[in-house]
Amino acid sequence: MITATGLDVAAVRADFPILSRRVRDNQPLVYLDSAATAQKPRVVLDAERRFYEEVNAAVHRGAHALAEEATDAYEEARQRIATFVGGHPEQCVLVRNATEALNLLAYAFSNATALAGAGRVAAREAGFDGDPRLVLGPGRSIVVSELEHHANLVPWQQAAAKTGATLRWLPITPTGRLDLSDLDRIITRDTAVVSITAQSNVTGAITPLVPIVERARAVGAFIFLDACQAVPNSPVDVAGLGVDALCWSGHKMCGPTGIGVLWARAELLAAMPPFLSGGSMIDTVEMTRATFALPPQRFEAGTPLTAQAIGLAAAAQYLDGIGMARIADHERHLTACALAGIAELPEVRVIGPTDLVDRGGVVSVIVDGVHAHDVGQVLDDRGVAVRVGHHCAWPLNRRLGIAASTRASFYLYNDEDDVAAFVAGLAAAVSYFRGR
Amino acid sequence: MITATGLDVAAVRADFPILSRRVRDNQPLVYLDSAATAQKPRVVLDAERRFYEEVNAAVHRGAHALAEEATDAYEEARQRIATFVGGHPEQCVLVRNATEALNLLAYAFSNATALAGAGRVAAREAGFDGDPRLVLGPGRSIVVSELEHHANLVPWQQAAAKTGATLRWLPITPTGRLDLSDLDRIITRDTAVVSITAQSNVTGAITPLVPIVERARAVGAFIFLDACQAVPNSPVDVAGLGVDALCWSGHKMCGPTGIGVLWARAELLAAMPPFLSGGSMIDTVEMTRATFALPPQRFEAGTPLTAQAIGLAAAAQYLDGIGMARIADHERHLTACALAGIAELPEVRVIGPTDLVDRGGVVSVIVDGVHAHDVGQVLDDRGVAVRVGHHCAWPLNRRLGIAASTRASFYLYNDEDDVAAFVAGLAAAVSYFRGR
Amino acid sequence: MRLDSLYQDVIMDHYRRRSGHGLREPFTAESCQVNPTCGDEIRLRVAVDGQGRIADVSYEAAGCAISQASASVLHDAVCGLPQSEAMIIESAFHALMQSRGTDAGDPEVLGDAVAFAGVSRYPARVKCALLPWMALKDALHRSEGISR
Amino acid sequence: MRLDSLYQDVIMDHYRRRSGHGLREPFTAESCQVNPTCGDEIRLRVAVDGQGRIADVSYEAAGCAISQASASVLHDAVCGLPQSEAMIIESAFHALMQSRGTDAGDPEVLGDAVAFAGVSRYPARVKCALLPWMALKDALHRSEGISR
Ligand SMILES: Cc1ncc(COP(=O)(O)O)c(C=O)c1O
Ligand SMILES: Cc1ncc(COP(=O)(O)O)c(C=O)c1O
Ligand code: FES
Ligand code: FES
Repeated sequence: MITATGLDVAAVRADFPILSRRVRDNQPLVYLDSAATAQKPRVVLDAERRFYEEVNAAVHRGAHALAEEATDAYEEARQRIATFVGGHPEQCVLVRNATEALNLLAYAFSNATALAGAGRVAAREAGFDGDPRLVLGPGRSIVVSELEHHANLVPWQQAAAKTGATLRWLPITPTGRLDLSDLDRIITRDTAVVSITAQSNVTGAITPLVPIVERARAVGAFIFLDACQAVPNSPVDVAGLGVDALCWSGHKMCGPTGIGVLWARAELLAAMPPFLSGGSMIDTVEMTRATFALPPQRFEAGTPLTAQAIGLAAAAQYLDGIGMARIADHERHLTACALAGIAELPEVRVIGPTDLVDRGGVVSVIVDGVHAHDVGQVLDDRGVAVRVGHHCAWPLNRRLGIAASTRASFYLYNDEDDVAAFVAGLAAAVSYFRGR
Repeated sequence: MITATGLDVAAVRADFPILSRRVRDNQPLVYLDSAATAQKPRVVLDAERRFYEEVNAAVHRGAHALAEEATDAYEEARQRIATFVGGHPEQCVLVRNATEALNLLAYAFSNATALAGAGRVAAREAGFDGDPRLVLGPGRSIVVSELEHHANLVPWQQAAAKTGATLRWLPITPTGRLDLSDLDRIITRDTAVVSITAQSNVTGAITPLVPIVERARAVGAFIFLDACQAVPNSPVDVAGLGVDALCWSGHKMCGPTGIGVLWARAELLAAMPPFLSGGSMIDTVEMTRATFALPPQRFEAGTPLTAQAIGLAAAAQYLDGIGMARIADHERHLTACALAGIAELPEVRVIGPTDLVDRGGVVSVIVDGVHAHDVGQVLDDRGVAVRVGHHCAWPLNRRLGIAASTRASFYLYNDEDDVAAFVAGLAAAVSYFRGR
Repeated sequence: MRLDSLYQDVIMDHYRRRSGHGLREPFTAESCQVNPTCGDEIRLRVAVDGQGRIADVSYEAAGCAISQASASVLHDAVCGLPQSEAMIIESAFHALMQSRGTDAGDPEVLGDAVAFAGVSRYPARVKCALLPWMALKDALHRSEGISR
Repeated sequence: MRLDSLYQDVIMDHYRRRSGHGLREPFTAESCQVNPTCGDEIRLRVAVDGQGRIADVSYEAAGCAISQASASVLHDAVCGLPQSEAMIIESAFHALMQSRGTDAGDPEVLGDAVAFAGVSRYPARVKCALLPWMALKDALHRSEGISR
């Protein structure tokens, strides 16, 4: 079946071995939890395996034939991954997941602050050149939003606690959109950094970036983007965004677990002090001091995520082969189907935007009088895998006055039947719990 | 061929697809760089692949069938990995590599110090209960040794720079052994932590742990062990060591890249403030504060290294199946062969211990008048993969007055022919460069 | 069928008509417990009398059918019992929940609570059933601290 | 044979008898460069005369045959040349080293330095050959800063 959006979903599905699995006494699996983690096509698994079976060796440390090949494979993977978002490879740091990338950014501030306190010489010897924009303290602020994933909130709480900076946030409207009416009072001259999600993992709402980036620029603050829900699902071109850094996780874009990407402007990478330190990120080491390699190596301490990088590059290749614009269209189509189906169910309420304006392919719902985990249980019993809970965005839930919700998220391998199974499962949950 | 040590090396070799590779115009590969990274047996690759093809889902966050299976698989893997070193699973934090584990430990001190400075309430809200043993400052010291891998040196330099603590070190003797004669003057009442390698990755010298652990205990300092070169190569039982924490990398024990282990006593894990923060490591989150999950989850922020954990558990299973004592014996036998062969070459000098007393299966040499990279090139040309350079232990090199050395390291899949190829390659390097 | 073995009639009945729901005075100690995966919270109070008997258990809780029913069953099971007997039930219930579907539970000890046996087959829901019992254990622990 | 195409006679000759080795005065500027993979260091001085010509290049270096020979070839190649011409050779050498064995190098521009063509096939050794040239480039850059 080729959908209206030109995606041959049946062919795509055949690339993903897990999609033919059966669960719970032989129900066919309907996987609608890709916003948590995506499934892996065979080409990704093959690429990793081929690396281990033919090339595996220490990268950037060895001089023998395998080490050369492994280093080339790793750096070519970085190049391929950078291309996926229109970035330069030297601007792409390969990390464990988006959470680590956001911590790396937050630690740049707390480490810079601690090192600045140690004095100019000590700071320089520890790899921090003294850029005052990274030094926090009382009177400076960090800005996030109320709908952030914990990964883009807790690290900033920690940075604020360590440095004495104030944490402020953009609030949300009752429909789960960012409320920008107080933008200028929240992002001010005292703001060192604004870190914000590109798209909510709960409501699917896409962040109106332009005014936020403009305001951050106007006050001289860094602006970072948590693109976990954007890069896997739509074409992203870092050059056009105007942000200083952007990160995402490989496992949400059909890549292996254990790899994520931090893209950052060269100037920012050069200014940040080391994060994790050790082998491969140094130039020279004496007992009491070290000098450091240029980015991105400076931020990749220890033996790298070699096979994972190769797997992620294969995933980028695979997705680009299908076309990110086409994938976005496809998700949009499935989202429209889901919203239409849900509109027929009076007991089911969508959290966040109920139309297709500025929203991605995740749909979270509340079922009147039925707890999300009970809804999820009914769906699971029918083979439909969705996410239930607070989706790691507890403050958003609290603000919207909801405890937990049921989230379906769509990806390239989902089709209209999957959406129908989701909607039918919601109806079944209603009748199971309200009928009894 | 079954060696004197009872290992059927031919059978073992058949488990490792890469070992049948040919390099440099069809030379059979002789892989003697396992101390940098080990090769992977098929069972490890199969385990990872099976996970992705049948189980993959978000761990600890989902409630559907796959998520349950993935969570079980992940936690069973943790259990299997813990068993490998005789630890409890709740004491095993799964990290990216040993370098991250050492940074996690070093950051426990610098973060605790920063949070202590923020005051009692703020510190508690940020997850630090105020344990004074973790709070550094001028007048307190961190102790390492002069033969550490950069991974166990630079993070402590950074911690010292951030906190004002003093970095001290145990020196080495001209034969590359730790010099403990000044132990009591180096580890003193002001010492907060002693972090030391279990075995040098350059000389193979095994650290005499007992006096160091006793001294650290006597002065109330934490004692940490970098077991990167120990856990993959010999039976290790954390219970008997008397240390507070120990870490190693999975990729050096036939596991995947991108996974390492921090084992630590429960009491230490409970005292340390968060390191990386975000999803899965919290209990509750509000905009300005969070409460944190119990260890080990507290130190595993974000989507975990799921497939890598499963691969590492398979590696532990594989190695235990063969027997770690047998592997240690086998390496010892190969080391004896290598030392005997080298003794015949007057131009070749071994760095560090030249006998088998307290040393593991790595042999580093200097060839008179031939630079290590030129030696390595000759070996590589013959298909023999060794490591050349400073081996990420620059201060050791400087202290021994050597620039770079050539290191062969042995593992379960190496045999006497591999050792012979190494020795013959050294002889060839001598005649190639000295004969011309 | 699979669903019905999880949401047994006993569970659904308790879920609909929660025994002992609401927070009451007097009480000896109180405990708040939160389930981090869903964000649900229970606040539970115990009133222990002079003889060490549980005179009342009162609670307020947000949560799924399993957790709501579990609180209700708990109330009915332990009110009027000596603390020590309540703790025996708590232990048995904990063991049942950890059994991964391998244990049917002893109705002699557990009474209505055996209806939760099916929950143990769904690891993600075990915490739901345990939450009120964790709160009970914690509250009794605190009450001991107070009475000592 | 593979080895001989890397360690060509020209390279081995320069390695044995390094031209211009040692640090000399006077000099206009100096640069230290280190190769992080092996730990080898070169300290290189340039003496630039009033006409912008490189009057002398002197150096002290630890390192492998490739890096030693490269320093020696560099010395012979650029001494007496105007800085601008030296930088043309430097560019050509850099391009050759990055060529991954696809380029034989132009002997008109590179002279003896074409002997390093084989090095470009071994990415781990490229840095060895480049190290002295990086030091030259840096030293000339510094000397410009000084003369301005
Ligand atoms: C003794 C020692 N410590 C630490 C490390 C660092 O390990 P990794 O690079 O896997 O983090 C290594 C290996 O490179 C090592 O040999
Ligand atoms: C918006 C958003 N940010 C951050 C994360 C954290 O990603 P990870 O767990 O891969 O680090 C996620 C996914 O869980 C997410 O959806
Ligand atoms: S889902 Fe929250 S207690 Fe059951
Ligand atoms: S190996 Fe050090 S310069 Fe060549």
